[in-house]
Amino acid sequence: MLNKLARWSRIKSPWILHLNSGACNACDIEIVAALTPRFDVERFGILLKATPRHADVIIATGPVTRQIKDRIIRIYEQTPDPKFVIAVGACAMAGCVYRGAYNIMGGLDQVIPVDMYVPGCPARPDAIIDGVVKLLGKL
Amino acid sequence: MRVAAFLPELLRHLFKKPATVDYPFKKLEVPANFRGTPYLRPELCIVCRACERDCPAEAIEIMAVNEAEKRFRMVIHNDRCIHCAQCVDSCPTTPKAMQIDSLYELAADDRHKLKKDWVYVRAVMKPKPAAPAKEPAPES
Amino acid sequence: MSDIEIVESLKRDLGEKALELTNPDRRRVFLKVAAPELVPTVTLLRDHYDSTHLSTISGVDKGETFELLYHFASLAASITVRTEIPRAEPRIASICAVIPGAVLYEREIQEMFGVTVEGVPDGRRLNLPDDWPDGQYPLRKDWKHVRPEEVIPGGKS
Amino acid sequence: MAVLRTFLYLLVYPGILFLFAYSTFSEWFDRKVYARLQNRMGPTHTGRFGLLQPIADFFKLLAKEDIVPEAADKGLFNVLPAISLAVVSTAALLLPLWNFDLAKPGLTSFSGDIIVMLYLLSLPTLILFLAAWSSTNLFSTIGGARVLTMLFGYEVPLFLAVLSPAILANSWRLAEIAAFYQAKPLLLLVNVLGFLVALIAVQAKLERTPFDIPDAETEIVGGTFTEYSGKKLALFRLTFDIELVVASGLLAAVFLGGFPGGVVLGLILFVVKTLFVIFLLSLIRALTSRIRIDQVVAFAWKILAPLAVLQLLATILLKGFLS
Amino acid sequence: MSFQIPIGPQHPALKEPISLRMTVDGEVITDADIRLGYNHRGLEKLAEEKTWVQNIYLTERICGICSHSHATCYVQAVEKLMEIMPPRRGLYIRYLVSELERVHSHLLWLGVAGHEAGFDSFFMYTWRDREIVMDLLEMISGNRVHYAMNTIGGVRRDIDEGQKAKILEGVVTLRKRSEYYFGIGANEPSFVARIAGVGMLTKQQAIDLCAVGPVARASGVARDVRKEDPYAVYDELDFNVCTSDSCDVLGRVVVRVMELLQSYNMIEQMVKGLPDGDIVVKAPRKAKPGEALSRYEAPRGENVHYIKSNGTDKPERLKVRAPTLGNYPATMVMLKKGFIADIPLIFAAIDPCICCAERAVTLISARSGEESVVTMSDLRRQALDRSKNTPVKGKSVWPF
Ligand code: SF4
Ligand code: SF4
Ligand code: SF4
Ligand code: SF4
Ligand code: SF4
Ligand code: SF4
Ligand code: SF4
Ligand code: SF4
Repeated sequence: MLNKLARWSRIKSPWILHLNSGACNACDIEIVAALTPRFDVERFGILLKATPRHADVIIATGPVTRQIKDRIIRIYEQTPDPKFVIAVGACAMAGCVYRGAYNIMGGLDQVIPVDMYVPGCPARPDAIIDGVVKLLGKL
Repeated sequence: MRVAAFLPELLRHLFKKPATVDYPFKKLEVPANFRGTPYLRPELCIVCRACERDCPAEAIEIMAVNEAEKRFRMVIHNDRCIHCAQCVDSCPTTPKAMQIDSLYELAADDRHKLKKDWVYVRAVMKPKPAAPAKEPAPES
Repeated sequence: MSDIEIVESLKRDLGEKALELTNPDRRRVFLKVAAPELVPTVTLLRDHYDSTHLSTISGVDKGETFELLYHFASLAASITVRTEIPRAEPRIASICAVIPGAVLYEREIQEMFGVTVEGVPDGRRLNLPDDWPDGQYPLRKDWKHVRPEEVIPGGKS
Repeated sequence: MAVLRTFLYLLVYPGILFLFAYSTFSEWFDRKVYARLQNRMGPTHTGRFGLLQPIADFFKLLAKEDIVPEAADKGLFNVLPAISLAVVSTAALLLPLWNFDLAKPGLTSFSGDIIVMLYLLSLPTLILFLAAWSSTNLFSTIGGARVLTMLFGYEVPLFLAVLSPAILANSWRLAEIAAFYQAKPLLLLVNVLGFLVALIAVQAKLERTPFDIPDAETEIVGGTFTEYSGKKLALFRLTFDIELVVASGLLAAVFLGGFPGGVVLGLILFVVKTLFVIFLLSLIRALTSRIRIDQVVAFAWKILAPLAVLQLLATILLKGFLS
Repeated sequence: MSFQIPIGPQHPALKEPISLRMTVDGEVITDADIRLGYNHRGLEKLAEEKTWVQNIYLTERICGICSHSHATCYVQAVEKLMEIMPPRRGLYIRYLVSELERVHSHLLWLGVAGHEAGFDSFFMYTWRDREIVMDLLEMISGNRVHYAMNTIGGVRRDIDEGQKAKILEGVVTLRKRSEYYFGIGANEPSFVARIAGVGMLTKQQAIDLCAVGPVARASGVARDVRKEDPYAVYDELDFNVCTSDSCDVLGRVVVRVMELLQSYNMIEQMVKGLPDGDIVVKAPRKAKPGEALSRYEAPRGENVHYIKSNGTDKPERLKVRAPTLGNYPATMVMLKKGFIADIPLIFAAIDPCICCAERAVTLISARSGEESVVTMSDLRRQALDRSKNTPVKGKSVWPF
């Protein structure tokens, strides 16, 4: 019973933390666009939170630059359990056009575990919503 | 300077239908020439590797499975693809062996699920009306 | 002043010091000077050619030498001042005293090519990560990056 | 019987259960209005019309891991959320909701309860400051300092504005004040200015735009709550929701004539009137941009306080005139 | 009491990673410092290993807001190196997309400025209307952000009559909305109170520090590459360079809104005067040895690409200077003597695209080390020292 309640509330109230690990901005802008009237993810109870302490889902973009790698790990560890990670865009999945550049790690899953991949360059706001919905469906 | 200059606009919208689309329950339409996901029509491919060479994101891989039988394997890594359609532009065959559709909701929980591959026999170059593509025009 | 007039005028003002002066394209002037002449030339451009705006500084690794290009912009033309310094002793004087906005570009050159810019007001680590090893200059041609192997979660690649 | 009654009063209505339900409802209402003003939908898919959204948030936070920063003052850090919740819940009991039977005042209606109420409403702010301080996070500390700075700005205008109707009604008891204005509704018009001042001060007290300075996320991340997570965050959020209800209930009781008519009609009036106040608060939130801390203090002292004093003078003059 | 607060690299005001380090005295900033590098990807080096064609897409992904700017600037330079000239229709379409992109970028920025000031309704409304131009761009190019319209020698997609009509229609709505926002922006007291007189940058400072784009123009420096160095179609178009003399954030808002209106005019001129003909010419795979300097007025200011070719199918050197980079020295000046609450506003007022700036190397100063972080009361220093040494999970010192 309690478990069911917790599961339900978790599905209904995913608060997200947006994390840019060296992306080109486009994916980030599209994430922000998903908050605005046209896509309005608050419909699903999704709120953008400022600190990892309040977040449930980390939505990360970018190929993970060397400089930011440690911070990504730190933020991941700061987020209270249960937590989920969505990698948005080709960068966060596999490094995109930057594959082979000296200053990137080449994708988020090289650094922290990822639960859902959203392809696109940039991923459209609706594709991002689709990714979140699929993640929630998995719970 | 007026106090509460925004007020009329806000109140007007209180009674208007929100601009929100009912997304996951109603799919959005994409424009006609939307750049979605590239796919291969293996029966047309002549394995010239122009797409592989021009792809900016190393998303296309062509491997020889059996050189003698002219069997090849092409993998499109959708996790790397940036949906630029350069591969379509670069493909020298008519009709194009490389094409792009308008799918974009591909989210998956495993990168392997994002790969698509084809194993096929290399198509014979059809006698071309124009000059054979010695130098495939990447920007046309 | 058109770009052709600028070339003529520069020829007069610099004389021998202009090692090379070309006008390859509309509104593009390339001027080559020796490294010690850089600061005086930049001052001249700023004071008499209205080139107060430094667009950027580019560096090119030419093997034996490094080429530095200072791209100025003015209403009349974009003047690029080019100078070469030997790889064995990569040193160049800072132009920050003349153009304060140059500091970032000079630091970029320092970091990426290992060129010492003498007199730059702020010489700390730039864009490269904190754990970047000393003595590695990524934009030098002999510097190569070895890609780490990509591990896709879930095995097989 | 009396015991049962008190028990019901504390636990069901208007006690904990009702308070919980109604405060989550008002958070939903606030979010929904705010979203609709912005041409968005707001919470929609959690329960009918998204009504259960705040409840889902609450339980989600309860079920989450609770991290206590090592550097924090653990005792204070842990206990403060519960205290603040207790404080605002107590304040809620003072609302003249049920027992406004003037002849035999209950436990929670007494002369001077309006003062106690204002005092109780100030406490969460101080607790917030302590909470921020005890988490020893840089952003929290800045947030905490801002909380205190703001407190000195809006508290005086709020007191003046709320007390002037009380002076006119010649009572320090919420139920009596409400009864006074029910008898003479026209006199409510005198207090319009005070109502506006109090509305703005309450907005500041609840730290909502344009006064969301202590937890301005674009400036200082999570502000006072930066280090709070899980259960404690849930309690703090509930505190704020209840505070919203209590503050709007207070305004409704003092400025809008209270909630007469027994349990059922009283409840309906309570809901309508508080929702009206909450709507106005949401409107202010949508209408303005955040102002700077120095501007808040200047605004409070240069505009709000003089206006509140004006209201007070008007009330006193009127009172002399009436008597 | 003076202490330092770190902002970023993960900070809600900045959608991109960057680390600012402010020394503050109470609520007043006394010194400012930037640490870049969180977004540095090593793109200039990578470009040397990619072909001319692949580099179009690489430069496009320097940044996702004015993606077209970098790609166009690059393509302009490569066309010079290859000595080809795109057909006029191709050029018109290319710069039509440029102006549409400027519209999308400025609207985005207006919203962000509102958001930084805590004026979320304004943000929501501008972004809602931005979707109009996003739809137009998607209709023309097939992608909302990375249009991939450019190719060496022209553009990849043509525009038909129906699309032309839709663009004109969209521009009419957008113009109406922009004028309305102008009224709001100039009239909402709490908003104006936040931006007037904030982030001052005098004209002389703007010139000395080589500021570019709207930042320079809001300080009265009429520097606009489109007028100064009219590339491609810009000498055929009728437009003004918008400037403001107020030198503060308000001026930057005003300049951007006026530029929006100019862009609408240019879009209409280009759509109506779209010439007939091809949209692309065939380009060789290799460029002759040589060098080219290309300048382009991106939404945020002057964008510079310098390309050296060695005769192969790959560039010898590709140097990119993004506008935001050019504005950092000016930003540091603006931040000093401001309030903490103004940091995001001032910073957002240059409309930073950190990703761009970082592909080029820069920073004003490193986060030189935590030792100097605190110079406050003893108590606070102890508290911070304590938290500095705590393990990751219980870390209480922000930022991560
Ligand atoms: S996936 Fe594409 S759009 Fe997204 S951040 Fe990477 S390069 Fe930019
Ligand atoms: S010449 Fe053209 S068609 Fe033939 S293999 Fe090469 S690229 Fe392919
Ligand atoms: S669409 Fe672009 S990235 Fe994707 S496979 Fe084709 S060329 Fe490569
Ligand atoms: S370019 Fe076309 S024909 Fe050539 S390998 Fe690719 S898909 Fe096949
Ligand atoms: S526009 Fe501003 S806030 Fe948005 S991502 Fe870029 S820098 Fe960040
Ligand atoms: S300036 Fe900004 S928007 Fe433009 S390309 Fe660069 S990062 Fe993108
Ligand atoms: S940094 Fe400058 S050039 Fe780069 S995207 Fe941002 S605004 Fe554009
Ligand atoms: S600084 Fe940026 S542009 Fe320069 S080499 Fe590094 S990544 Fe490339």
